[in-house]
Amino acid sequence: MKTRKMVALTFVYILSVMLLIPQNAYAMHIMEGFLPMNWAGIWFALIIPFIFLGLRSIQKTININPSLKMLLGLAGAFAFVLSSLKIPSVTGSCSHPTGVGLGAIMFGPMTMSVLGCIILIFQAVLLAHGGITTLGANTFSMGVVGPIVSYAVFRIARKSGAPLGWSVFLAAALGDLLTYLTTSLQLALAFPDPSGGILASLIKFMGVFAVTQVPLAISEGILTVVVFNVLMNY
Amino acid sequence: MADYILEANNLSYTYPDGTQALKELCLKIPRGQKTAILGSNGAGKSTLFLHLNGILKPKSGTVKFNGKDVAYGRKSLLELRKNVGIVFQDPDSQLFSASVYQEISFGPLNLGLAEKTVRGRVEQAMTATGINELKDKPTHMLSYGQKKRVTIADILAMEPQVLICDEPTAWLDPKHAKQTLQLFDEISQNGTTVILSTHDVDLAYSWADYVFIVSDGRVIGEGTPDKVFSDDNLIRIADLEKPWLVDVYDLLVKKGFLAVNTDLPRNKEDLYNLMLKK
Amino acid sequence: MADYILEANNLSYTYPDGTQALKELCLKIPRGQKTAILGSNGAGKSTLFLHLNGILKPKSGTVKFNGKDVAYGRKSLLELRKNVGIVFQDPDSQLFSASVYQEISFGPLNLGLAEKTVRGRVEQAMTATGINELKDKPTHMLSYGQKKRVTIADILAMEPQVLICDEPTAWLDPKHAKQTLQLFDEISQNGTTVILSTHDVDLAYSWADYVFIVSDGRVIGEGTPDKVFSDDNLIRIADLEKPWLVDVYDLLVKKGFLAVNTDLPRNKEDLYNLMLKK
Amino acid sequence: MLNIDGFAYTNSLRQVHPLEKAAFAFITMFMCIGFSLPVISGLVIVLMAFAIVGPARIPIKVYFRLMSLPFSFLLIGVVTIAVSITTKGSGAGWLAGITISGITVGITYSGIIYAIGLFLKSLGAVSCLYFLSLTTPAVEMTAVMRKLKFPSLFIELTDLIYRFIFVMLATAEEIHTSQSSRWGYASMKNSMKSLGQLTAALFVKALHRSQTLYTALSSRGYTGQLNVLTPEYTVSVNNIIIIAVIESALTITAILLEMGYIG
Repeated sequence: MKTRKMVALTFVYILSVMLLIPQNAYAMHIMEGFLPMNWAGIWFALIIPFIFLGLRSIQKTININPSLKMLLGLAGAFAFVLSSLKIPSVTGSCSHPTGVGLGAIMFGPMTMSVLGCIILIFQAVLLAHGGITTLGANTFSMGVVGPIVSYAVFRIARKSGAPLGWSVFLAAALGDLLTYLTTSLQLALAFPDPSGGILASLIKFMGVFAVTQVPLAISEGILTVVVFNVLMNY
Repeated sequence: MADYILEANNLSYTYPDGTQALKELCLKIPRGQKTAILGSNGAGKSTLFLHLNGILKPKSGTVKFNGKDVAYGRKSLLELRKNVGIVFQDPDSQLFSASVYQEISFGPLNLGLAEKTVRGRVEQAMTATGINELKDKPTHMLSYGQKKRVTIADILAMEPQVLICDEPTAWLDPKHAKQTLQLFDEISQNGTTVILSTHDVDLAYSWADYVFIVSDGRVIGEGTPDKVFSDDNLIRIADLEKPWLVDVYDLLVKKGFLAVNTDLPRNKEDLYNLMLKK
Repeated sequence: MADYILEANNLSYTYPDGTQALKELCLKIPRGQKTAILGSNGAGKSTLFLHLNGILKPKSGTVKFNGKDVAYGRKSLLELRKNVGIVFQDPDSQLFSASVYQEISFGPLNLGLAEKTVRGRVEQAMTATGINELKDKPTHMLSYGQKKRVTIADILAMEPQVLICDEPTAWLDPKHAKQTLQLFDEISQNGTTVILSTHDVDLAYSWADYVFIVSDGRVIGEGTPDKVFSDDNLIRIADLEKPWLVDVYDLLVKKGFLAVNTDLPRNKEDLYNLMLKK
Repeated sequence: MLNIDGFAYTNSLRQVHPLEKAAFAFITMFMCIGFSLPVISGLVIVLMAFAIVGPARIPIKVYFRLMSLPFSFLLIGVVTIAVSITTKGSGAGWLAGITISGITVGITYSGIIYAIGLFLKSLGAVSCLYFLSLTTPAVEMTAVMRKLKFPSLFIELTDLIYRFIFVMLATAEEIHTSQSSRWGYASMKNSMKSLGQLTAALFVKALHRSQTLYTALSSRGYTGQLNVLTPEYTVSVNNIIIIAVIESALTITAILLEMGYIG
């Protein structure tokens, strides 16, 4: 077990030194054309109900309060801009989608699925980050799973009496981690290891992403707490 | 030999989108003087300033501070930024802290000064800019003029040798504009070199010791205000206007109400006195 | 009897944070004229404007449009907003679309006009403001002055009876400020009542037919520019300055270079001619 | 940072109907992914490179830099897929592998072939995306979405977000500049604090901006719908014929490949 870990770690270490340090987090979203047609379609089908519910709940609020549209527009732009900032992390600076956790806590997970989807479109089109055929898969991980986890963790942590700071940290960090777990799972499902199957593939992808994403999730958690604290003082 | 605190030699800079903002720009800022940099919108003033404290690195050419070439290593950049402070144009996009006190302490704290020293500097900067009573106010609740003062205090608290101010009086009403200029006079009297950019010719004419005219990424004229603003051609090329004091003076001389060769009046009182003498 | 297009009677307004922005303010805007509203930062100019097209509802007092009290129902508000258009100070918070064409089409579409009419109006507004060549550019690539023009076209496309412009020349350099004022002259000649707010006394003096001085939420003076700006006391209370033309004129009269009782010069040429006549 | 956006407005295919450009990009992309044939992927890469550098006149240097952007994800992904893990030990078809305590990590011949195919396919799809995003401004893409009857709320939000990305980005840059010139990123600890303040300030400014925007739009009659008109484009029969010819050629090549007549 120990040696297996070591082999995996060495493998991952060499890869990360080679590829990850000098660049930013393109490892985050699944790239254009990477998923086979059928999987691209399945993930699209899976996000449609969430987008639909999200749009319906937004429309309901807008009917009562038309200014929400501007607020969501600005919030979406805010989240996009954050994702393009470099955040300091143990493995160097990485650009990263903060704001998903923050948004989920503030606007609720359904709204975030709509905003997440739009932000991902712009990341694909303006930054070549992610893609259109993989939009379904990426929206599912970043716009559906991430926000739901963040929102649920925040609620549970607050209910169980955790201090606000820790609740925010856990919500942001876990939402982040689950996003990457989902991405790994999506890749593993599409590309099962020819001999080891889906499970082996999942372990491979999780191993690769862990190097960058665990420290990033922690950094992002801390950053979200810092932001929350500053916001509380406003 | 004159003593220059900042020099730009053949500075060229092109933004990633292809806009060529500076084209072999040369200028030398005299130490301890009040310098105004004049030019229309988009002439390259702000880009120049970002070079003077090392935020932007020139594509070609050099910046000298205190006679030495600026190196773009981490340490020397920090040293430069400690000594050359910039107050940016739009206070709204510059203030980022929750309270005025926190905002002003940001710079000195980052310098790694002891808390006591920081407190002292913040107090001093607030007194100098006359914003003591705003100490605990959230920055986004301030009026435009107050925000402007906070951004100046931000930089003063770092005690730079050079204070650069981008369009300090835009959007300020006459009263607050006057107060701001008085503040710069005081800062200058305390030995700091003050540089400001503006397209308000009247302001530059009355306030500055030395003026640079920037147009299309180049310095196209420089000198003492009376010299620069007597050059009709220069002013026209730079898309500026003549200061009204100069205009009126010219008119009076033309009409024979004033003798030629008198020193140009620098402010309303000067003009008044000139006319009384006649 | 004079014909007033907009009237404010004893308008009072207090912001939720407790700032009392308007204090029983009264004013009557003459139809078809170029009106300037002068006051220092925070005098209440912007708050007044938001009342004039019904965005804010006064705590007490009334607004009249074309002699009729404004009702605050949905339909009458839309009617008011169709006729009274505001160009806000910061173009970045008025422009909501990246496409200039889409942006300008928004207002007329809200009026329920047919697509063809809207397209015609968009073209017309772009021509009037001289931004035809910006049609294919995104708003985020425009300069400040260009954005300002787009925001004016936004409102022109709605063909309002009154065009209100908040600080139209702030941050513009002399050349662009002059162009903007010329644009307002043209709009005014087409029969639209143009109102603008400013703290630039020279601009107001040369441009306006009628001037209101606002200070601390009240109108403290009004009249034709020459009358208003001859009142030293008024100008001082409002924290403004005298236009330099008036200043110079006073000086010349005092020195006996000009006869008293001549009409005040409204621009440089006027002054020059007056002096030639003498 | 957003130079793709800049080219979208200045490229030589700017005036072509956005629907034509979108159709060309997406049909080609679907062929590339759908057929999943390395030869087709290669053809698509060459075709799009030609279209981007040729008719659209994007500088070739820019094209190569953009194509290198997704390489890191692609390499990580592809290498991860090429590497196999098994408990059965290495056998036939394995090129290399290490076995430690019963678990074999290594590379198989079929894995490499598969990885190369995936690499080309993805790069082909990315080329198509680049063609679209380098020639078609986002506002025109949403105009196409309007034509295709996407939910209007979705489109309105997309347009708003696009517009304010640039406003917020400028603000973020200004705050960042102001912070760095005051030693805000002089150390790791400073950086975290500064970035937190930047984020919070940006958020507060976003809230404030949304209010002023609402005020400004209300004064122009906004009551819940952001209706706008888009400029009209003329459909070019020539372009449609060109697209049809290219796509048919690709399809025929693919079918011939699949049936084994060529390749």
